[in-house]
Amino acid sequence: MEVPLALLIGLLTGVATWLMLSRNLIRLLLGFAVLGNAVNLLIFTAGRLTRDVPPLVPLDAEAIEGAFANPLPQALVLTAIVIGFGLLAFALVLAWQAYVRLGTIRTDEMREAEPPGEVKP
Amino acid sequence: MNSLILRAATRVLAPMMLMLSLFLLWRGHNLPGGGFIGGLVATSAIALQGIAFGPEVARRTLVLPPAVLAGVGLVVAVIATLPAGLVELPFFTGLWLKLDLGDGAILPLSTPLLFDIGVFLVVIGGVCAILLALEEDPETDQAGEP
Amino acid sequence: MPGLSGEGHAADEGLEGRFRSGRAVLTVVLAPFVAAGAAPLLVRLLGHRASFVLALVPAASFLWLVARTDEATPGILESTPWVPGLDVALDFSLDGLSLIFSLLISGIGTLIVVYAGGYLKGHPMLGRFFLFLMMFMGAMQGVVLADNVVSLFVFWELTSLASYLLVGFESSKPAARRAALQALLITGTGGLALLAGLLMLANAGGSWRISDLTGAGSWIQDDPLYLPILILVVLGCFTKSAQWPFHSWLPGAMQAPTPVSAYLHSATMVKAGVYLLARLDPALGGSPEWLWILTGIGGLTMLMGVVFALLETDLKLVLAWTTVSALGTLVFLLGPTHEPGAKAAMAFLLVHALYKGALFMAAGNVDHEAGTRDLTKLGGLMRVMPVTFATAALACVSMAGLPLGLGWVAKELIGAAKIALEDEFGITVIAATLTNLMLFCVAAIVAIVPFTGKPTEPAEHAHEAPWSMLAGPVVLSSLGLVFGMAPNLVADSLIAAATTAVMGRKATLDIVLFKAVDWKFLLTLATFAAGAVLFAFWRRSAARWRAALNPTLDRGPDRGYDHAMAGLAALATWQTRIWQPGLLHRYMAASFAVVTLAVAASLARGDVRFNLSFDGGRLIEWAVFAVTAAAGLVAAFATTRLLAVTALGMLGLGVAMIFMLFGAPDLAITQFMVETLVVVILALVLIRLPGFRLSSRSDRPRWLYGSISVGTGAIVTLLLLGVLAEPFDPRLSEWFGATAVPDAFGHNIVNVILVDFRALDTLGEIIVVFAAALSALAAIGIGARARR
Amino acid sequence: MSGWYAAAPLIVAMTTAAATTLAHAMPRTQRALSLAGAFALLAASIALMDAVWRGGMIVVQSSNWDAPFGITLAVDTFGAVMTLIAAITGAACLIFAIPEIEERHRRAWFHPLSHVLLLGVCGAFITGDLFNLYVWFEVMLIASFGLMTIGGTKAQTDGAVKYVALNLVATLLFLLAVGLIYGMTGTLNYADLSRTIPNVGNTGVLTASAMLLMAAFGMKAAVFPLFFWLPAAYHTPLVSVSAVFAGLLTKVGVYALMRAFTLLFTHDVGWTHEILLWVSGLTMITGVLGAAAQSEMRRILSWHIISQIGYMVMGLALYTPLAIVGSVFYLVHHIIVKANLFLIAGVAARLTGSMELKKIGGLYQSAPLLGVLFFIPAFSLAGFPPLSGFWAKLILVRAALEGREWWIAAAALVTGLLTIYSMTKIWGEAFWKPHPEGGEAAAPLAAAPAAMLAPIVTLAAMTIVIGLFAQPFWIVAERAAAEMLDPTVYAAAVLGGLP
Repeated sequence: MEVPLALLIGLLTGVATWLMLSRNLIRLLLGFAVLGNAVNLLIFTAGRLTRDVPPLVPLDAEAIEGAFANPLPQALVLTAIVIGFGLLAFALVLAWQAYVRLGTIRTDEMREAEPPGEVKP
Repeated sequence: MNSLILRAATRVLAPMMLMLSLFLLWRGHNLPGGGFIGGLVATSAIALQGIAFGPEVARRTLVLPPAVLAGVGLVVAVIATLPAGLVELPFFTGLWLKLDLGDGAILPLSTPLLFDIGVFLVVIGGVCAILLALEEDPETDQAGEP
Repeated sequence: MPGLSGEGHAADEGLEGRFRSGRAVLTVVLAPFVAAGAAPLLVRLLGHRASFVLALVPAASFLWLVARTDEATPGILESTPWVPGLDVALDFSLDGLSLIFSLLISGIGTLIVVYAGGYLKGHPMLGRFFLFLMMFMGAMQGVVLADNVVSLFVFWELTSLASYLLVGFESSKPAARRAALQALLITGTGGLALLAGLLMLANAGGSWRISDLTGAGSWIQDDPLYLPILILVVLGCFTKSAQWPFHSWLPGAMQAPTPVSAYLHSATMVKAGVYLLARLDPALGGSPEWLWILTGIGGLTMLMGVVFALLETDLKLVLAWTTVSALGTLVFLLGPTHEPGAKAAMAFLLVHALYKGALFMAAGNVDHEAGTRDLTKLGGLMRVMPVTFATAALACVSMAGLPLGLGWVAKELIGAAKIALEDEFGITVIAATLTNLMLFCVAAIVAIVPFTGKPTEPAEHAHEAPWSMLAGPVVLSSLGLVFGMAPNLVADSLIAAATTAVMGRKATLDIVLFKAVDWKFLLTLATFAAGAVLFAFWRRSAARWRAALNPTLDRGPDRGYDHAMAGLAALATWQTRIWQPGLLHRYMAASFAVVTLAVAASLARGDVRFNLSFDGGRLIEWAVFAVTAAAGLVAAFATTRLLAVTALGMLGLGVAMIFMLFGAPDLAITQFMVETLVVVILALVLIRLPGFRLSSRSDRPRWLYGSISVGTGAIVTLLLLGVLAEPFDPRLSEWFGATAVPDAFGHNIVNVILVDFRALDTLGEIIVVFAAALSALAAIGIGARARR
Repeated sequence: MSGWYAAAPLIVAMTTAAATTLAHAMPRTQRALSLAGAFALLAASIALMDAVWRGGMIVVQSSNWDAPFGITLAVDTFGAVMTLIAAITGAACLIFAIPEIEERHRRAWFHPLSHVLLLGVCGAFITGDLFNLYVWFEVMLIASFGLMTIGGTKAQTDGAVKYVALNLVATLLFLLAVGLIYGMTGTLNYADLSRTIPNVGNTGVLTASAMLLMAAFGMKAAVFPLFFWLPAAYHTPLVSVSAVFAGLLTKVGVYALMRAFTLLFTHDVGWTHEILLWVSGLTMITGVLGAAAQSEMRRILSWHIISQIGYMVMGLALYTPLAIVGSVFYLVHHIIVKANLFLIAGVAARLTGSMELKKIGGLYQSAPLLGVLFFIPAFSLAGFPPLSGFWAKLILVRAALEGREWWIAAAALVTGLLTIYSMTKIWGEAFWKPHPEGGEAAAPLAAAPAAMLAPIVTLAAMTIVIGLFAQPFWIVAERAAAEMLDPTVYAAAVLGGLP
């Protein structure tokens, strides 16, 4: 199922890009969330898919008999999920604060740091 | 949300979820679970409390301010990296102390477990800090400049 | 490090033998820097009298140098390591050429320091002034004594920097600030060209020592890089020595206090370019390019400078323009690379430094005591300022080239040089003669106009300057007279020695003060006469000339500088508007587009195989994929918040299911929990943002953003399929499976990785969670809440 | 046991972050802990530098699992130098912050976040594992998000939105690249990667993944055309925050680029490094022109970060021993100088009331010592001899000329000239020009707290020392470059006898 999954990841990436190009900050952050999911899936897939058993050694054994799912990408993705969550949570709070302070969530109306037309020699 | 049902359910659910989170933490080394998942379950319990009874109640459950709780967790996690130095092993090396409780039952105490407890606390403290800040009344806490 | 050691050193073994390990020349260079550091303190302690203490430093150097005149012809070489890794050493060489410059720097420097003490007496920033001035003095000594391309450049740039600070000394005047910047930018431009040129030269020659580069003959002219090197070096020298069209900064630099004008902008710094041309003459000179560039630009500058001098009313500017002219003359004389030219250049260098230094100081006295230096307002100062008048008149004798002054000697030598050049450039003789004629006129103006006639209003309040301000002009102008009458005092020891260094072979000088009444002598007399006539005309109609000529002739390059500055600002603003419009969506679009294109282009750079194998799959898998894809599409095009949040939740759930289906229960649980929390937080945030729809209507240009999105998605799919075509290396996974239980005592391999094998990642991860919480609190500004 | 030298900076920074959190309710204790932590970090990084210098590369297999299975901490000369310089910058900016930050800033977790930031920076320099690098990048990033917003002005919020949004993209690009590279090689350890990457058959995909990594690091380093986030945000936060950002954050990106494109991806230098060369030239020119268009001190300085990043990338792109030395030297010089310039801008604004050049002036009269302190880093930045920046530029220009890359040498020189233009603009306006509101409007230097001046003086002194006594620094940079250019030594040190 790698090929369909690759296509799905591509689709999600495209969708996320589209969202991130939005002038609406909330849509942008939705895009980040979607892209995060796409990238996590990609790492997971890049470690090769398997329908074999999960990487849990039976409690009475020293090692798993036969093939098992690749545990390393799982650990990486787990870390990435958490980090992505931390970043997203902060970004959402920031979006709220942007609304409180600037009165808008549209990024093309946020012109405080680089005011339009003020670039003069 | 002042739903009676929610409050009643929370009264039962929250303690159970907290117990569950400890269980997940404990078994994580051998079965699905671990400090992070456990922490998230505990966080959900506290978030639920916050929604049902208000953030103040949730803060009381946490005892410490959430950010400080996360700091405590970080201290615990950092401490777990150090004992290896006492026995001249590299940074973060896992050390195991298997306590024989009699009857063949063995209680394995280890720095990885200590570390996982740190993870557990940081997750609870950190995520609760954000959630509770968001649950609080937005009108009263605009401390920043206009 | 390959290529860093100078193999060229071995090429000239005779040179090595001359190196001394002493530190004497180094001391000459560094002592002024030490004095510079002490200057503010000295001024605080002694007031303007600090100048006498500070003047001891150049005076001592001067005396030491005078004592070394005999050794200078073979040359003294010194080397002190500095950054050996880069082949940079404080190499110094004292030969005839350095000696004449170094003597001027220390000798005139002594007088200038004393003069400045009088001129700026009581100035609140006198300490700073001496700091900059002494720093300049050391730097200038470094330029003319350095024997290493990099250390030469170091000192070269330091002189520009000191000049910047000194020109802008009266910093509250906008004109001073503009002039300082102009000088810095023009000489800075040339400096960077020079650096490139010197590095290329050193690279081609295989040595960073100038004496190696110049001692090996004109080998460099066969190098394909000769012309670029020549142009770069010449650019550096021309900007520094104010050659057309880079001259405009020099008149501007007259904003500096007069001691600075006298010292930096006539006697020493502006001659650094001339010095370097002379220094590199043995290596670079002798080619047709060298001849054309130097003679052409030098001649043009020489003529232009003196014409503009005639049109000025400000005494200092008159002198400044004649300095430009003199610099042009020096460059002009170095062009032909023959002995008469070099001799004439060295003689004229000495003459000019003496009379121009004296004249500037005299002009400073006039300005200081009469309160103005406007020629139209000055007159009759002779009686109140007799000594100043005498020095100015004496200096002008040299300037005009009249007999008895040293100028006469220089003029004879220039005449000889011109004749040697005549076959190739008849026109230059005419240019040089014209310059002489006009220079005579300018000399007359400077010596006569302010001092004679009826005393004007400023003259009535004026009185003679204090002795500290008279010492300098008196000494310099008298020296001009002494050397003029007894030229053999300097002929061998200075001029011939310097010529020897420039030409790379022994040169001698036979000066005959008066040869015979031949046509050359008659021509000279005719020039004087024509100059006198010109002066008479000037007295009557200078105002009309100025009115007529200034608008047409004046200062093209100066306006060019303004245009260049405005153009730079316009270009900067234009490009910044393009790159940095302040709109996040454009930044995003550019970033995604650039990355996608770069990655796509790279895919074409090598072998690419894709994994297109397909195993059918289970129904449940297809269903989960379809739901996830659908959720993604809905999230992208949802217009209500509820729908978008739900879609995001579904998407997360779908991803969790995929993890579950392919053997990752821990991931699935985590993903599920996290996604729930994301939805909760999202909902809590959205509640606080009333009245906003998730409209995408304004997200234009749609076709462009759409294609960026499709492109990004396609690239990611292709990359992943490419990765999957590569055989997988399972070393790590197998090791984890085999080690988890026996060595790490855990059965959940993923958890063992997280808390043991790669525990450091997890530590970082929880720190992210921890800091995310603090950062969120910081953003809300409710960090105080933690007290409760 | 020497391995603990490598872990010590991380342990110190983590402990300080945690301790300052716990002491949050006790302002004086928190401040003392924060400063103590900063100096402890400095001490740890000095010890690390010393150990590396004397004993060669330090390798720790964290948790005692052999490479490439666990996470390796590997510190060579380059890593140790960067750690040391990060600790110096961190300490300087934290001292400066003491009088700058107000109680509400402190309450907004300034101290813990600062130490988390330093932790992330040091972690990135110390680690020897690609995914672990990602983690440290995120640690640094999330802390920078928080620090960016402390104070909460409108401009800051706007700047933070752009900063956050674009950095989130960079983060995911990085993660994407890590996933792809792992999928092709099956490993994450630098040393292991440097051995396995040449065996990858799908070279187009490999190069494309490298390009993705280059884009991710390039975005962090703020190279053309991915620098948008930097000028949008760097002029908005607290001065001490912007100074530490200006000094360190982009340089972590440069560090990562240098690691990745000396140790890992050298399979197609004709493509990757040629792109880097173009990028570096355009970065220099666009950055310096951007600065020329500004009239606010920190915005000018921010654009100059970009142009200076161009120089560092240029050395990497030229990829000769001399050029790499130039990059290392440039990094060290630049961090010190740029952090200092931001601090000085902060003091200048404090004395005159604004960062806007049009609104200020008169410092030359009122605070001449500040003039000296500004002049040193400003003209060092512009590459004036004999200050530190001169040597950095000299090495790079020489490397370019020796490599016959004429246009990049020309770009480097022109950029130097335009840097002079900008620095003299600040000098002319803020110092020379009289204050537009009259004589008394600019306060004397004594009005600035000593805690603000001490770090400025120290950093300026370092600039002079590097300039006048460049040889020891050259030796260090040369050794760092030599190690970087020989990946087999790195690989052998980490992997030992493994094939």
